[in-house]
Amino acid sequence: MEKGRSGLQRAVGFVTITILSIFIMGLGVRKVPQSSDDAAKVRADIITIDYLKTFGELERPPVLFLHDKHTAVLEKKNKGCQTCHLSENNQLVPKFKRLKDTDKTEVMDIFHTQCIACHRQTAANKEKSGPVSCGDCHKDEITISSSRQPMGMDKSLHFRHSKAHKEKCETCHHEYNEQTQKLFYAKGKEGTCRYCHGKTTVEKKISMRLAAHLSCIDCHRKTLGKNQIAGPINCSGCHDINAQKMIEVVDDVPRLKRNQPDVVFVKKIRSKDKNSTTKTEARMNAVAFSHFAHEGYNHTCRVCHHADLNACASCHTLQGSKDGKQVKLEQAMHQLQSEQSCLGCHQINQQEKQCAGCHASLEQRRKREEATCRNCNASPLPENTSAALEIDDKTQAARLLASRIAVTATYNKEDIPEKVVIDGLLNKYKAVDLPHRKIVLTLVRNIKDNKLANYFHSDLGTICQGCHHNSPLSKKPPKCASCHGRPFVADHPLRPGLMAAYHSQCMECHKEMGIEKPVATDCNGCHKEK
Amino acid sequence: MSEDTATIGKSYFTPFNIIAGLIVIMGLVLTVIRFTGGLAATTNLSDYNPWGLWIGFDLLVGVALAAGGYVTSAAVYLFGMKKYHSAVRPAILTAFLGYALVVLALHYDVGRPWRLPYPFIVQQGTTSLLFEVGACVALYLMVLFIEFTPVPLEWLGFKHARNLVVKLTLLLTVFGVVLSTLHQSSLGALFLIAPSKLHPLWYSPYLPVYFFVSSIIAGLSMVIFESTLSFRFFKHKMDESHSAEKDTIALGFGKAASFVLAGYFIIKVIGISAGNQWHFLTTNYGLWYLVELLGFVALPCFFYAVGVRDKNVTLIKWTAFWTVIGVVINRFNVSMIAFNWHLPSSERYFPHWMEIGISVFIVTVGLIAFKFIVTRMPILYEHPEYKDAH
Amino acid sequence: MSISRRKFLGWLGAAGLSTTLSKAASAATTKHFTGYPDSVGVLFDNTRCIGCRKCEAGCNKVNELPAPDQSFDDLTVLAQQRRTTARAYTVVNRYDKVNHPKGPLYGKIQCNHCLEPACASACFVRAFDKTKIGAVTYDETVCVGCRYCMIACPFEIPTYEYYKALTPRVMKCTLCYPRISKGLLPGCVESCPTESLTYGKRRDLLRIARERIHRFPERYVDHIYGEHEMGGTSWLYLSAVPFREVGMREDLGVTPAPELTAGALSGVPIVVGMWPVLLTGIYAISKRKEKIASAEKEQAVTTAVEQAKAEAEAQLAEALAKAEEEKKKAIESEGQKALKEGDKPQAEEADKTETEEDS
Amino acid sequence: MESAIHTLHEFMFRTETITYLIIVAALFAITGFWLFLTGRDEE
Repeated sequence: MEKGRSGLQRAVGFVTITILSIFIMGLGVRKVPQSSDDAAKVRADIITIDYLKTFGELERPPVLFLHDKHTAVLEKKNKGCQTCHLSENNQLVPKFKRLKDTDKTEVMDIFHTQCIACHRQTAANKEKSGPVSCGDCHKDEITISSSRQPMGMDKSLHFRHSKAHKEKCETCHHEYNEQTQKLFYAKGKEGTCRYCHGKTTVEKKISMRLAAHLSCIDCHRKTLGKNQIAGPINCSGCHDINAQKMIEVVDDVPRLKRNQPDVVFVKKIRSKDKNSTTKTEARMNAVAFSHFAHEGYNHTCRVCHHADLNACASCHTLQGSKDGKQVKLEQAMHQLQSEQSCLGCHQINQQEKQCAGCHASLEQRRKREEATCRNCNASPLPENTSAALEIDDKTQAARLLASRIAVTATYNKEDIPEKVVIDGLLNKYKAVDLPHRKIVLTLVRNIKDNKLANYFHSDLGTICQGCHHNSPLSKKPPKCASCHGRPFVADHPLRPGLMAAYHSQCMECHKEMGIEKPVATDCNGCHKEK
Repeated sequence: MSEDTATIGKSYFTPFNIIAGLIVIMGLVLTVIRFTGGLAATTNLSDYNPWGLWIGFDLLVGVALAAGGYVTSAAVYLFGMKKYHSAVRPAILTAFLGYALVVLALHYDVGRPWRLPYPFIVQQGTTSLLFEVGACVALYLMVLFIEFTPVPLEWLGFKHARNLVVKLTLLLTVFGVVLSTLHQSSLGALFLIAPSKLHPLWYSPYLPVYFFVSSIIAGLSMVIFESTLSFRFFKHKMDESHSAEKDTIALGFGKAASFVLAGYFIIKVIGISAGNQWHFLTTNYGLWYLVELLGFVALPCFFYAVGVRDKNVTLIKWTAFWTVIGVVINRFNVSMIAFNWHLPSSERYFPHWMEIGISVFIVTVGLIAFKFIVTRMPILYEHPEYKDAH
Repeated sequence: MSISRRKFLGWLGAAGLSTTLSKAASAATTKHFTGYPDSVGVLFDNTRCIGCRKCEAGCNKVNELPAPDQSFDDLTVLAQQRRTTARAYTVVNRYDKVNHPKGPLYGKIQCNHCLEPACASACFVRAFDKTKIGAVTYDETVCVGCRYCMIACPFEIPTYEYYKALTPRVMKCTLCYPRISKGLLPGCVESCPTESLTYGKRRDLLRIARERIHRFPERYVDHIYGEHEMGGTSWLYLSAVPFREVGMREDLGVTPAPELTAGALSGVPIVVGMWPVLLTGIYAISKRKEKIASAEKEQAVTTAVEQAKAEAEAQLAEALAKAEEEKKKAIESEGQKALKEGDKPQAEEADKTETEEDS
Repeated sequence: MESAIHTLHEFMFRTETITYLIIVAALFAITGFWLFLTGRDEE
């Protein structure tokens, strides 16, 4: 029995240890976010400290550092950016307390000793301070999410900067000289920063992020130092969505001066090299393009000029080239998914409320009629005429543009039926009087000021096709019921029945156009009770 | 409960009788509510939780804990371990009562209990594992009944009939083991069809194997546990050989249980590995899984081993009790706790007190029947006329 | 019921017939079953649904279900997430938090009428039947009420009349089996004002769904829910957002329900076939061991008995010799008495040995 | 003439039904066979 007892003791010990270890493990696992207000936080100033990634796998989760929280505290204590940032060439380096990421231990030590030391000292001064233990900085669970918005310069902001700097473009714009390895300013060659400064630092070209933070903030800071008005120097000033909305917008921005054309033919560029073997000429007519007008439609040049400020065709050649990533001129102008292409951008315009009512139900990739192509690829004057008149391309393009009619064409008011009686559900409701004429006139009125829309609806009856689809343009299109009858007809599996055709067309259009009444689910909003 | 309650001739108002009587009265009242108000009146079952305590406890646990019948009879009659002979009859009795009560409990749980024979006589859903379970439980209940009949026959003195049944022992035992293998495993296999509802730590293609192996563990532990209780309460009913073999049985069955537990532990770990479910172990469910695996599999395995090596029967008895709880927990996990884990807590199931009441009532009925039989029939002792007959 | 019973009996008879067996054998388990070729289904397109609950009302009417707690015109119920109940075969839920620029989306829940229904696979009285037309029907005349179908259904569709004491039924959408058999539309489809529900042959519905995705790729996620989920369902779904955002489980996998249990079921005949062999074998071995042991024991007993006998004989001889000696001294009658006494220890000795061996 | 099998469920129902019948037959057969096999052991 003595032996048995010792075994029992051992066993009891084993139980205790096992159960304890299970629960200790469990405590570790069950750790939940402690403060609920942290959980709901979104901030624009989160900097993820994960620099050690460059030296191999992280041993601990990265630290989320709230930059503005720190600058705010420093400001109260009248301390500046130098508290954390070193300077080089009279510029502050965005890195914390160092100029370069040298090696793993050094970078790690800089963070650990400096952060913790400061937190300790602040705590010693009986002030609110940051964490000093590992797990409080290196957290597994992310409780704060980033609301950081990308920042960029639009025409308005650019104008305000150039005005402040008295149109001295060289303050910001520069080129790089490979030989002298120095920056220089080239007049007339200014482009957006991003043409050179990419997402990541490549050799001599620092990343856009670094460039912006070095130059913008440094300049803002120095200007502020001179007690002058300057842009923000904290994170949220630029990257918070609400702060972005506060940025003053100049409505009437004068046109940028960068030698851009007013009108131009979008076409193949004649090779300057006379020995060029490519003889291909575009088969379609060149498109006359109003560069001037489109400048007004967009906030930045980058919207179209995504890589440089040269003509589209300089990269996007007819056959495609390496510079244009093999995107041919035709594709560059017509690709639907692209925001830079003509059609892509026009398609985005169709999502506007006044357009979407009809366009949302139109298949985007549908085959368009040939006539549609001619809207843009219009025939120029016959060559001999233009030659005889000694008209150059520019004038030709300007003439073509001027000849465009941008007015939505509709039938005479009296030819548009005032109301259409819909009486498919007479067994349940009274007939519905569809205010047909009112609808047509509203649609036309809605796009009255939209040049793009007007131009593309200038053929008589085009606007009618928003509802009267799948039938030829006509003053008296077939009735809905002539195609839509019983639902689920095997021959036309995609064709809805009459009830669904009416309902989905009305409701879809109302939804897209933001017409809230009658609510789709309110039957009596349209159908009067019998 | 106390020893003298069993002594005939004393007052009927013993503590056991009073408590049991009250429970039975409550059970009868609840039965009336169940069959007049429907399941909604007595249970917390819902459309999300169609199976509750009556399946989780009465069926799954009931069948698992009645596994002692086939385990013991197989050991004694098939594997020739005659030294455990005195354990056979109590085990068979427990199993028989267990299965009978399982079937009784099912009458409460199913919507139209009088249709319970339908799967066999009206329309056979042969693709259903429940059909297999039903068929096996029904047949095994019959087998157990026949295996048990020598007891009342001896009691009643029907010598011929008794000897005839005893001759069938081998056949019945083989048949019993086959049926038990099938339905014990199939109870686990019932949940194979719901991989989207059972937590991945518990769901495994090995579920039938787990259920079968753990039923052996449950059977072995129940025999030890139950003989402990019998010795405590029906000591005076035991004959010499039963009293004497009691410790031998504990040591032998403890050794077997320990070894089977070890194997069970291994296949459980293999199941986690095969499904690559390791990452779940760090969640709350994982923690609970570890409690089950370490606390109720690894731990009793170790305790049994220590008990057997040290010949510490007390430890073995307590471990048997612990293991039985472990099996109960396992069945609860599969059928209720880890089942529907994906649902929000508002839709999760917790038994209604009346469900618990019915379960308690059924267990009580079992205890009463056990007591009735043990105090009258040759279970814990050998009938003088049939000594040396085996 | 009687038909299926006859069918079963028919099978019983046919079990031995080669036609059946060869057919079954030709459809080996590796065969891929694609469901009834001309079965019908419904395609739900959540970009069209306006959440009007007309389908709920239509369903309620054609199935003669009890009136709902809140009228079908009351759309405030959409604020909470509902599921099918014994009084509603179908419900519509609103999902406000979806990443969809055009506002909330709606989801419709009802029986998906799986090609390989888990409920049918799980039912032990075959109360569920996947009909040729596509509907999964339920036969309340055989249902025992075990509710295993509800456990099995991955879509959590079947519900139960818990409140009925004696005649509770499993309640679920029947795809309006009686109506579609007559060529009518299912109640919900018929009452949908926007054709969010498209009724047709499943084959055609898949084609329609693909065509819609192809024509409006920006409108839909590129997935037809139900094409492969749980082996495919007769109800198909198109969605503007990932399906998990509109309350549909994307983690169900594509394994048809019967396949989940096929392994366990295939174990049954093997156990029945081999267990008796194995167990009887073990029994025979242990029996043989016992026999050998008892033979050895017998031998040991015999030896012991012989030894005892020899001893006894020696004693007897001694006694005899003694008697002989005494004989010389005593008279003849006394000598005979001594001979009798010599027998006694011999018997006693033998008895003793035997009991020792036995214990 | 039964029509072809289109679903796994139908297939399994048919095969399982036959399997169960075979099982029942097998149990009787194996018992009988054992008796036949050991019938002369006593001699």
